[in-house]
Amino acid sequence: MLELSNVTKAYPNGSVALNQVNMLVERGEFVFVVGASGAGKTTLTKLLLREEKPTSGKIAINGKNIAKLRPHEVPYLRRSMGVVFQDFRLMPTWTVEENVAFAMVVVETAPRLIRRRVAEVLELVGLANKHAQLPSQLSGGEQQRVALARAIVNKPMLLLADEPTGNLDPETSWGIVKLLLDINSTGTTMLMVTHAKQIVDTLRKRVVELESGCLTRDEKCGIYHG
Amino acid sequence: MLELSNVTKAYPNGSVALNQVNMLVERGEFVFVVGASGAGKTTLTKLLLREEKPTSGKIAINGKNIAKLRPHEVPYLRRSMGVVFQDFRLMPTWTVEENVAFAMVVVETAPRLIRRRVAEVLELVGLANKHAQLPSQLSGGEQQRVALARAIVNKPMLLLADEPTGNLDPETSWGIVKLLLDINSTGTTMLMVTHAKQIVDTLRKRVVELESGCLTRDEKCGIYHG
Amino acid sequence: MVKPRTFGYFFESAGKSLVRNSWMTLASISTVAVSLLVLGIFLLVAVNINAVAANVEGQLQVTAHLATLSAAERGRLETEIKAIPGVTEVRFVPQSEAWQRLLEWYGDNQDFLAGWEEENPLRDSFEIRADVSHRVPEIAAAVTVLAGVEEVLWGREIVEQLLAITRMMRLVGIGLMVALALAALFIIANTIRMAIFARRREIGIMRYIGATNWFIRWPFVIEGLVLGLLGGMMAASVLAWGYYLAVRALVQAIPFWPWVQPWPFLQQLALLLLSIGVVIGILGSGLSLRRYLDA
Amino acid sequence: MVKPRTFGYFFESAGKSLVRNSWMTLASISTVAVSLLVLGIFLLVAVNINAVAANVEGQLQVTAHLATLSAAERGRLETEIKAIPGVTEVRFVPQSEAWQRLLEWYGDNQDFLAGWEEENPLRDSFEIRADVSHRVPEIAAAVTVLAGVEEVLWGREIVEQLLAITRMMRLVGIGLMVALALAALFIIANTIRMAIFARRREIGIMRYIGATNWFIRWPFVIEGLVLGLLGGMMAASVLAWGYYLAVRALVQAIPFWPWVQPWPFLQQLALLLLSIGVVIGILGSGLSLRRYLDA
Ligand SMILES: Nc1ncnc2c1ncn2[C@@H]1O[C@H](COP(=O)(O)OP(=O)(O)OP(=O)(O)O)[C@@H](O)[C@H]1O
Ligand SMILES: Nc1ncnc2c1ncn2[C@@H]1O[C@H](COP(=O)(O)OP(=O)(O)OP(=O)(O)O)[C@@H](O)[C@H]1O
Ligand SMILES: [Mg+2]
Ligand SMILES: [Mg+2]
Repeated sequence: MLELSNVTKAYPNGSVALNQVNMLVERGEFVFVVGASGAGKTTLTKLLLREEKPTSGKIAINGKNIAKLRPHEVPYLRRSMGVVFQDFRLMPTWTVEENVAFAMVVVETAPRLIRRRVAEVLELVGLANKHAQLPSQLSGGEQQRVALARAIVNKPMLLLADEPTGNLDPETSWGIVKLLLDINSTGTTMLMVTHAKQIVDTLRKRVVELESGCLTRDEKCGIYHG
Repeated sequence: MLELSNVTKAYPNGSVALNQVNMLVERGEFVFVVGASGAGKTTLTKLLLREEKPTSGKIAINGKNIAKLRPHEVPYLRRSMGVVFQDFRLMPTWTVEENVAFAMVVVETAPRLIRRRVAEVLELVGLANKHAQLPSQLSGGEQQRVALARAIVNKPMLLLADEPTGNLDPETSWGIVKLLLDINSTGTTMLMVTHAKQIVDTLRKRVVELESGCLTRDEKCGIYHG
Repeated sequence: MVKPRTFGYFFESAGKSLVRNSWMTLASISTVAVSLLVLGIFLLVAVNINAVAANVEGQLQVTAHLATLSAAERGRLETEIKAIPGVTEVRFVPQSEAWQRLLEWYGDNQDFLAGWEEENPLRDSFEIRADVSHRVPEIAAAVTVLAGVEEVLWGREIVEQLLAITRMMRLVGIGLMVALALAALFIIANTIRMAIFARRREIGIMRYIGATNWFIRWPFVIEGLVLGLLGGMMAASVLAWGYYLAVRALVQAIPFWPWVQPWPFLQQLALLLLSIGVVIGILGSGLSLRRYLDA
Repeated sequence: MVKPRTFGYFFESAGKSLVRNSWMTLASISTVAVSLLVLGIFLLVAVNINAVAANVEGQLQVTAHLATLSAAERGRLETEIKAIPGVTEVRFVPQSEAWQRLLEWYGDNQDFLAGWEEENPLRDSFEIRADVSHRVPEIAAAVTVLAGVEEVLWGREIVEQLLAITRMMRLVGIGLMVALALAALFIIANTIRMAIFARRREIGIMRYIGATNWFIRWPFVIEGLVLGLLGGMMAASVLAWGYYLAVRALVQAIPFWPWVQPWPFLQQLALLLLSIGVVIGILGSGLSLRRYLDA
């Protein structure tokens, strides 16, 4: 499903965010990516989304080398994933509903289906009553849940979630994690970057740890360490 | 130091973020503000900063009703506080150093002193080697620490920190919390909004809990509950 | 290829964006309108100046004084003159008519002419007009050598000065129009670029959600079209209304001036401004987007 | 009141911002430059047209044909004419000079005048000039009633038409300049507003950090000044260079035209454009900020 071979990413200013990372994720796996602040976790998701290109190494998704994609093929790669960005990336002038719907509009779903599915997903993340508000009228945690709703609305085959519970209280966090587990159980491969020790330690899923850009740990049924 | 009497905040769209909140914070206290996502924690800090005005009720800082401040007095109120915003609010075209220095430039500190103090604070938050980078070249946690550095650089008498460890791994979080405790011990009053159960439960400081805008709990030596 | 119904979304999205970024929309539309208005005003002035130049030039003529000729000889001569390339009109002026004109010309001072009435020192002549004024000199030269022509008068100096002036007026006018048109294009395109620049983050977000370049571009192109159309319409209406009033006032003030009538000229001008607005609106936004697209 | 050294910071901050937002800076400067350039070009044209109008009007005169007068009577009459309000110049033209002029006028066709040489039917005359051309009619009326004046010629119809035309040229010219100046002001101010709009979030951040309104405003005002200055300089240099070359070419092409010489006129024009740029730059950014300031 997902394969990184000797992936290195050095940003133009010289900082090396990822260093010779190798990693293989099977279809349907649930992987926690952990590591200190600045370890390279977000960079990893950016590479998978082809927001950045690796300096060296190869990234294959479903056997396809995404570094070799032509510009016009990139949107189709992105549509096959759902992403919760660390900085949310919501459209500031669009309502919650419109933000979530956009992921479906892009793949040209019928408007009737969009309406139904968006309402359903907003219900799941607990924002049904905020559907007509603008992101600036939401709390931090609510914005994060909108970003999550947009990421899952298309039932993507790969879900990248960059600290999806960073702005959420423990209780709401658990609700979201249960949602992610449900989605994972329907076959979606899940890559979740997180600092939530409690969640990682409780779920005992596969854990990948980055330290200053190097992959230092990769355990089935791992814990957060710390 | 800080007194809220019957403070209610209803946003123009009708959502009531705070409802008849009463609260008294003494000089030098360390207060955790906890509560579910959307409970009104950020709204509370916005009111203290006079980013928003309360719909009703009175907010006094050092005995002064801040709702009555005239526009030209507001900057001086803000200078007396340090704020870590939940969305960081860093200047995108300024380097880390310039962002932190700005809080000192505003109060017209001598450039020599600024340079020394900024270097010192960046060292404290662990970003000394990133001083010349732009916010867009930092990881989420690094941006959060820049925001923190800017908030403490002037040794404010009141520090408002809105989830200052939301994007940080537990280890880095603890480093930051120790820093905040140090600052608090020099007399700075501290209001920290957080979802970090572990930190709250370990420190056993005063805990204020909000639930849908109402203050439901205010304990000395409290724990997170949740 | 997008599905047809997605175009509905593009229009809806463009409309929402225009309304929600209303401040930017107003700023852009007013810049488009002001630029096109200035362009239109100067086009009006240029067209009127051109009309004056054409009017002046149209009055230039070559006068050929004739020897005493028989009617047949005169007819042959007239045919010969008409055969000269560029000659459009040949009018015979008998000496009696020339005398009448002289009397009119002197008006109240006819006593100067006293004593001449009987013998009329003037000759018959042909007045010859050219299709384009700058051919007047060559026509004069061609007429001079014809048999039966005693003398050719065409005011070499005056004609040459006038032609120099009208040519200069046209050159300067065209130069100014081109400069102004380029300036208007530049300013409008620049404004649209700035409006898009202010939304570059949003464009990035759309890309990361998997929108194709054309999917992002369409609503912007439609917005550009609407901006250009509305701006052009504002400019055209102000211009049409203003020129209509202006001509009404000016015709009274200077009746002998060859004012260009509002219709159908204003209609063409309005169409021109609208087209410019729409074309730059579309191209400006379509092209400015490129910086923010591609992977 | 800020400390003096803080001004150093304002300049530094403005400079950095201009460089870091280089795209926006270029877009703004070029809009300022293009707008002022257009304004300048049309000012040049307007000034030249005005010079032509003045030149034409300056040649208007009233000719008073005299009865046969003694030198003393003529002297008295000249004094009386000079006393008429608006008269600036009175020149005596004896009948011999008038005859010479007639000969020149007829040029090659002098045979028409044959036989008149001996008796010279022309009279002595005064040629009278006015300080402002529109007083020509009233001066003519005043001269007519003086003793010793037989007849006054001033080409009522021609003069009135000419005056109507030059007045119209001036009116249209001033109208266009005002319209263009307003358009330029509007476009420049609008551009600066858009540039500030794109940075409204940053302004909010500064406010939340405790910056006073003036603390935020100063760097923007300095930026506005620099934008206006650079844009104005670009416009002024292109204009000066272009006009210098243009006049050189035009003087050769149409030597008899009263071209306005480049110096010192261009200097004043450059100063004007620079001032406009600087003033709108400062005011535009200073005022646009207001929307984003205050608590
Ligand atoms: N655009 C960039 N240009 C230069 N350096 C960058 C850029 N983005 C990230 N970095 C650097 O690369 C390193 C890894 O960044 P990354 O965002 O991947 O960290 P992270 O693991 O997501 O951290 P966090 O938990 O704080 O979000 C950091 O040291 C950061 O400063
Ligand atoms: N500008 C606004 N306009 C309208 N409603 C708002 C606005 N800002 C916040 N709200 C609403 O007010 C409530 C409280 O928001 P607030 O940001 O204070 O929550 P919070 O406690 O900080 O939550 P979180 O932990 O998710 O950051 C939320 O329901 C939110 O939707
Ligand atoms: Mg990150
Ligand atoms: Mg909050």
